Amino acid sequence: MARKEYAFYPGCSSQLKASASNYLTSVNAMCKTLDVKLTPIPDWNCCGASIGYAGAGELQRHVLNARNFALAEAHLPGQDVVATCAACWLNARESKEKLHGSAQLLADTNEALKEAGLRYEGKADVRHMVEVLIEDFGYDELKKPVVKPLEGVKFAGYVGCQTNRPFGIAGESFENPLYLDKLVETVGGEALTKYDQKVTCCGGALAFSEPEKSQKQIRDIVEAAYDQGADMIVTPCPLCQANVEVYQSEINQRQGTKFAMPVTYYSQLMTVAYGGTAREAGLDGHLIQPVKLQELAAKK
Amino acid sequence: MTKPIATGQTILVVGGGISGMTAALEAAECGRQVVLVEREPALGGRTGRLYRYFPKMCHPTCGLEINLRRLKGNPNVQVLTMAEVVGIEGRRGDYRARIRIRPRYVNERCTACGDCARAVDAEVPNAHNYGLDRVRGVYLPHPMAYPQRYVIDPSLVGSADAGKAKAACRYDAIDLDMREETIELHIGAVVWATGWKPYDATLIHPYGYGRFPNVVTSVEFERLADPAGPTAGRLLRPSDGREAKDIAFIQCAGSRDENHLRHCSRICCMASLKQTRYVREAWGDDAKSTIYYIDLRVIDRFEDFYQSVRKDPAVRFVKSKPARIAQDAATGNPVIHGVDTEGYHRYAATHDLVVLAIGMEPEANGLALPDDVVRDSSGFIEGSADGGQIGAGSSASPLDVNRSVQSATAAALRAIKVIHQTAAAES
Amino acid sequence: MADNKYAAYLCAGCGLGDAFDLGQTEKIALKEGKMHVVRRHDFLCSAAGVQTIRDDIEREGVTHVLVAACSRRAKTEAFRFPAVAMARANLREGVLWVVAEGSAHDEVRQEMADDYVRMGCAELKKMKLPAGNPDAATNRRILVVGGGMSGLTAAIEAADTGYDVVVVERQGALGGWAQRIWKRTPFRAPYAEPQDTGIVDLVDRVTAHPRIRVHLDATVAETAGAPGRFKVKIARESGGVTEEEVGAIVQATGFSTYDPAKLPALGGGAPHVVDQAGLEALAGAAAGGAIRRADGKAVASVVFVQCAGQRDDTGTHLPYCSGHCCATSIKQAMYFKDANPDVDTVVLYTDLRIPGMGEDFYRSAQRKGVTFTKGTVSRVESAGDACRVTFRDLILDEEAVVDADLVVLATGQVPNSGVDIDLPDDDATKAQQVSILNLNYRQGKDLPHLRHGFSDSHFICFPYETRRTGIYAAGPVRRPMDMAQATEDATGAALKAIQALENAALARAAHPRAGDLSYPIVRLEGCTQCKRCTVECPFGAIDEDERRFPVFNESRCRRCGTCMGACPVRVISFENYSVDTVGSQIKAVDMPDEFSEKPRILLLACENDAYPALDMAGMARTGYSAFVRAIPVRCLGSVNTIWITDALNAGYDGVMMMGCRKGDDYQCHFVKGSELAHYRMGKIDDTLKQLGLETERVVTHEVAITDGARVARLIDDYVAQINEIGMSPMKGFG
Amino acid sequence: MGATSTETNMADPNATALARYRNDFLKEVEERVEEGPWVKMCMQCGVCAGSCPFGPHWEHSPQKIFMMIRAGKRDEVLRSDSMWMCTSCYNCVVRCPRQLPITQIMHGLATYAHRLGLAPKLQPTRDFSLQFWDNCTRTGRVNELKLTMGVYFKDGLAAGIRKGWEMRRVALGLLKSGRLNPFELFGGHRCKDQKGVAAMLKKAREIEEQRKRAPG
Repeated sequence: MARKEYAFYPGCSSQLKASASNYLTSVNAMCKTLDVKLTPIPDWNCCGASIGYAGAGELQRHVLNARNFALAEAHLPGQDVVATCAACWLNARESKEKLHGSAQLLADTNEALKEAGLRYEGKADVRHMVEVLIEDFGYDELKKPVVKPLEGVKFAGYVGCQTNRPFGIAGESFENPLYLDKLVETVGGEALTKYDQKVTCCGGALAFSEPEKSQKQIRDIVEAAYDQGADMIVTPCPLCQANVEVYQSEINQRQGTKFAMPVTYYSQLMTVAYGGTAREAGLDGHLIQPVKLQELAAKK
Repeated sequence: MTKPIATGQTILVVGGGISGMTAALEAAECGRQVVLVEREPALGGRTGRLYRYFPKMCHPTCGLEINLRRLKGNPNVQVLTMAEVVGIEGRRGDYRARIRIRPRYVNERCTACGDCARAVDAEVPNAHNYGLDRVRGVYLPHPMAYPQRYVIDPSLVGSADAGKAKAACRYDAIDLDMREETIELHIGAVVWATGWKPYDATLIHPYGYGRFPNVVTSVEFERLADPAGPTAGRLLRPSDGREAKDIAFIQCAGSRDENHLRHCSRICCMASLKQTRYVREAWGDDAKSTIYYIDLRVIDRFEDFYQSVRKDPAVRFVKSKPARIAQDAATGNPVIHGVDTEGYHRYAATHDLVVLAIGMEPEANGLALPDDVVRDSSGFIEGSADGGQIGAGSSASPLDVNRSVQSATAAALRAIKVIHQTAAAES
Repeated sequence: MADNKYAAYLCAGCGLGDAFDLGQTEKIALKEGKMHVVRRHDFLCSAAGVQTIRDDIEREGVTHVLVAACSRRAKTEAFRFPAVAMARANLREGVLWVVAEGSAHDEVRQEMADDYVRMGCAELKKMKLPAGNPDAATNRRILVVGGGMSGLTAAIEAADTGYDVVVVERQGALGGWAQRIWKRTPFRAPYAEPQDTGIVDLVDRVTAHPRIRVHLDATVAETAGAPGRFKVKIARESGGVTEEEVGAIVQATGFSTYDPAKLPALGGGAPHVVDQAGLEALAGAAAGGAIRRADGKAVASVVFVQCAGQRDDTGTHLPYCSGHCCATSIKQAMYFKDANPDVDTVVLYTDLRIPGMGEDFYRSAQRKGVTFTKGTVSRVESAGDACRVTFRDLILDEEAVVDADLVVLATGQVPNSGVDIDLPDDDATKAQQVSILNLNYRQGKDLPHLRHGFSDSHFICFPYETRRTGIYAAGPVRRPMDMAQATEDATGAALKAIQALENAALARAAHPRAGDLSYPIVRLEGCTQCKRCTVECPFGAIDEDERRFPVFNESRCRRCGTCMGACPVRVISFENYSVDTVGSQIKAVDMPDEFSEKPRILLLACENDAYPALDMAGMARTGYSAFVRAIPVRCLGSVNTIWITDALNAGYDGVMMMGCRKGDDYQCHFVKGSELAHYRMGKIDDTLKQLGLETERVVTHEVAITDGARVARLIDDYVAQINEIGMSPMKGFG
Repeated sequence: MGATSTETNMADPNATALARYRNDFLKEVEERVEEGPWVKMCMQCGVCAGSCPFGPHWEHSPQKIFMMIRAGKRDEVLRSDSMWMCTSCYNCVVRCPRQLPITQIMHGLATYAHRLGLAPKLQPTRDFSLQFWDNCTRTGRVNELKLTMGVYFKDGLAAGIRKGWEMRRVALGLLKSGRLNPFELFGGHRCKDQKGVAAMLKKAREIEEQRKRAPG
């Protein structure tokens, strides 16, 4: 019997060989240490993401998310749904709140769900993995398993948008959330609290459709990290991670910068601090190698 | 502490700001008995901490002096300071009020000679200046403080400093054994004049108050402009003491905002217009003021004042609720980001100092009021249904000084009416 | 007189005993001051110290007390002896705390203290304990002029508090504007919907109230007298006059609407264009149903034009903002939306001014679908059966037009405030103005206007301080306002009226010298009928009889002493404040000879602001010259030029006067006192020249209560200047 | 008559909408656009305009769009590409003093414009949005490779190859770091119950259509 059990909603990007597969790897390792059992929601589906709107209607988005809830309620009763992807968490929670706000919408949703032989009871709650860490464990608990404090590594905590707004984590400020810095300090790293781009938007899905505009955002995010003397950026969001890491080469190409700023996940920091290997921490999944972290992981 | 004499014919006024003093004095000058209760060690309230009033640019302490003289000459008013109402039972015409009185550690023998203050080293934040500077731990709240009697900060009690202060007093006025006490008064009517407090600016995250030293509130700015304030009246910015000549005023800081205060605080527009005058007077043609606003609410003849400021080339008006403030790392200058909605112009404006025209929150929001006292969605006091308890001044509605005094004067009559009708019913 | 017993009490506390040779000071009080009793106490404000004074009063029959200790502003609870005349010599804030420390200054410090004791004794000798006007008037009824929401509120509040009330209403029925509007703006949570005005109920209560008498179709033909004894002639339209005696007056004569015909560019007077009052009429007719225009067409679209003929800086229309109009238009837009949500309602505004909880009302209107557009309207014209409104959309930054079945102009409030008495009598507009109160006062028929014709108070801290004691303006006649403010204001005015007549009955002064029993006493036999006092009294308290002698109306008087300062033959005085009480202090100072290099500066300081500022300098230990001798005066207006000439004759080297700010934003608590003083001193130069003195020997300053540091600087600079000029040649000739 | 009108219905939803609402665009938005009823609550403070990361690239800020809606500028609004600039960062939402769900309204307006066939034809975000939805609903999960290819090749083969070449570094990097799987092209992740997913979405669409046709 694990210490804590959750209905896990990994989301599309965290699947095997998908853009955030290393996120999933590190999350699994981290949870193993914390004795958390994540049971994937059987046959879960995409949340529709924010960007799906033009094709989707309002109801269709809610139905997508309701399906995941319905499955969780049916197969993993009593367990909170936990998402690691910011967008998954946001969209699921947004749908849940809308459906609870409107009997009409709820009825319509269930009418549609019937087609898939499902029914949404509105029982299960959805939470982000970071919420679980902070609220169900707390910084002190998270500190206990640390065997390899990330001493001397400077982290720019890049929170981004969707874990932060509109819902926020643990009631922190939208403009200057501190939880990421606190997590960094929990695992013995140095949090660069003066990093002033922590909630700047990376362009999100528009990194695809409006690359120039998005890369201007990304440039600010990376530059500010350099200004603070960061060794690497750490983030809770797969899309932020992908955008900020992947496009640095593009920006270098287009604007002659020499960016090579690693972008990691909080879960990777924790896995390493908890004594996990580079592989367990998914450190092999980077275009820009988080060398300092890899070295620590390698240390016996 | 001698317990005041009170009967069912006595009016209890809660709050010793300008509204409370007015309600108390107007009733007393009609020959009624009043007990005036103030939480702070001295009377005066918020207006006592303003430098000047709009639109006359006159000094609040001028009116305070007159009111204090009325008070000193009028035996009908009994004043209790460092006192809070902790409970009121009963009904219109027949209340029992419990009042908790905190120890001042200085008794009525104090001559305000100041020897005790000079004897101590410990310093505490200066409440009169909203903590912008510090004062000796034994202090007179401000030069015009009434009662004109020193106070010992509780943090000193039991310390060597307290002993030094006691030793320095030649009149046996320091009593370190004073204890908190609660008294009960029989009264006939209650006027709630608990006033307002500036909304907690740290909650307005995009503006960075508390993170950026050069973002201050309008009430703090009053202290900066006041010759009796922490900078002796010079407009110097907190981060580096540099002269602040280019100053931004952001309206609706907390007000008209479902995330903060739902109401419009009424006074802020005029306050900022007034404060641009401070800037003008301080720096002449080097002065630069910019007012970021949604609607400029300067009603009735205040319009004259507005028009005169409009004509001042040193003042700019931008119709915009700024989105956020950033801080220039090198200079510490606040940079305001937003969009001028009149025609849509994006700006990133650098200033020396930003003043948040902070909203008025009812002070009563922090207090436990009797159940039968009705309050609106923002917490302003409408009074009790039976009319025995009355809201006055800015505790009843966000009001400027002039309207607060009108309201307090009306409250005085309503209280007297209660007393009169009770007496009539009994006789 | 014979049984007067004078006593001086010297305090040795707060370091006074150490700093001064009080033994010497005692002798001075005895010998020069001619005190019968002189005592010293180490801690005079202590219970024991105060008791010695009480004992002397009760057992020794002391009638006059000089307390030589701290400032008259300090320890007032301890030194309160209502039964005796009292003076205070300010040795602490006025000497010890301002004269530089160190033995080098012992001599001048001692001289200063001794002089203040001399002055205190001299003042005391000339003082009487004010007995109060023996023929105080005691009428306790209240006259309310105007039977609208404000007037009726004042009436009912006063009556419910046990006072009889007389209401005079020009119209044939009570209710005023309130009974001509459909609904009122909400004044209570949730601030979401228009509310019933409640005027019908109020009128019923007033009509039925046993303490209220109502005169309809009536106006005030004449008002004579003073608080506690007003005689009011009430003229009925039908002819015939009733006289009512009242103790105080509330003027709640309200407002008229600005004539839309003066706004042709905005369609004023054109068909399908109404003002807010006109819309209320249409709404009343519709009674909750579809609102129809005059031609019977149901309105499908309506545009509200805010600030119509208001906030006008061209000088053509109203320069002010009437405050209520934004909320009123929101309310009126709701009339349409509530009757039919499909009616197109647009409010064109520049600043939406709905302070306080008005924000909720605004939100409520948006929820109902009222459209708010920030724009400035340039033209309203007929377009077929509709109106076309041309405006600049300030958000979209473009010229725009909108057509509507009906256009509502939010015009402003014009106060019904009677005659502007400050206009010259030959002024054309003044000739057309119809008086409201018809006061038979020497200074004019109505309450003085403050600005734009409103009879508001000039004082921020004291909104009810009109310049006519016992007469209070309430509601929109005092300042543009909505109904909620008007009822609040009227309630306050009712209290002030009650207070005024209660004070009058006890011969007490009204604000700001509340409770003062002294009053101006005139020796008519010496009067030269120069009329200065009657002209200059800031409160119009003094009339003239047929022989042009001044007639003082004590209960109108505020005890500022401006008349005393004005009187060239010095026949006006107060029992405890007179040409003598001050003059004798001036003369009491021990004047060093011209070789002493010790100049003497007389400082006459307004007791309201300048004198506290001097105290503040003391408390902050901001030193100033020991050569100055300060005397507090009730107001610079009370300064009689004889004091100046006496001082100069007595050998003073200079005279300073410190009073409140004058001019448009004056801070003088007695309105014109400071102004008059400056004016009078402007004329004193001739006198100085006659005496062969430099004009610099008399200076006047405007001083604020916050000027603690500045007053010290002014004094020191002046002493330096006097040293430049040299000692007065008048010494020894006084 | 009835027949023809139903034809126009089928043929041109825009014409239908126009016929239905005539010049009351605000009403149209309230009834047809997600969170549309909030539009009227804007008080024109402009905090949203200043809060948007892509603000500098907008023609009309949200607050201005709301004003245009009230002013009945239907074509300008629906043909605008401004709402397509929304990155879903929610800055405007958390700062709006009237708590308007601005992000959702922007999405709603964009969707509505697209459905009426008024959205700018070559709006890249519009294309991506459609492709994404299509991609994630086809199998119930996103197929990142197909999605990417789809975006690259939307303007034809040549353009696709060029774009692919430009992005080769990225692609290679992802490939090497095991975050991109070439075999996704042939299948890839999917929901088991694809039929059910499709059916429920179809149903949802039907219900929504019907609601919007008969609002309230």
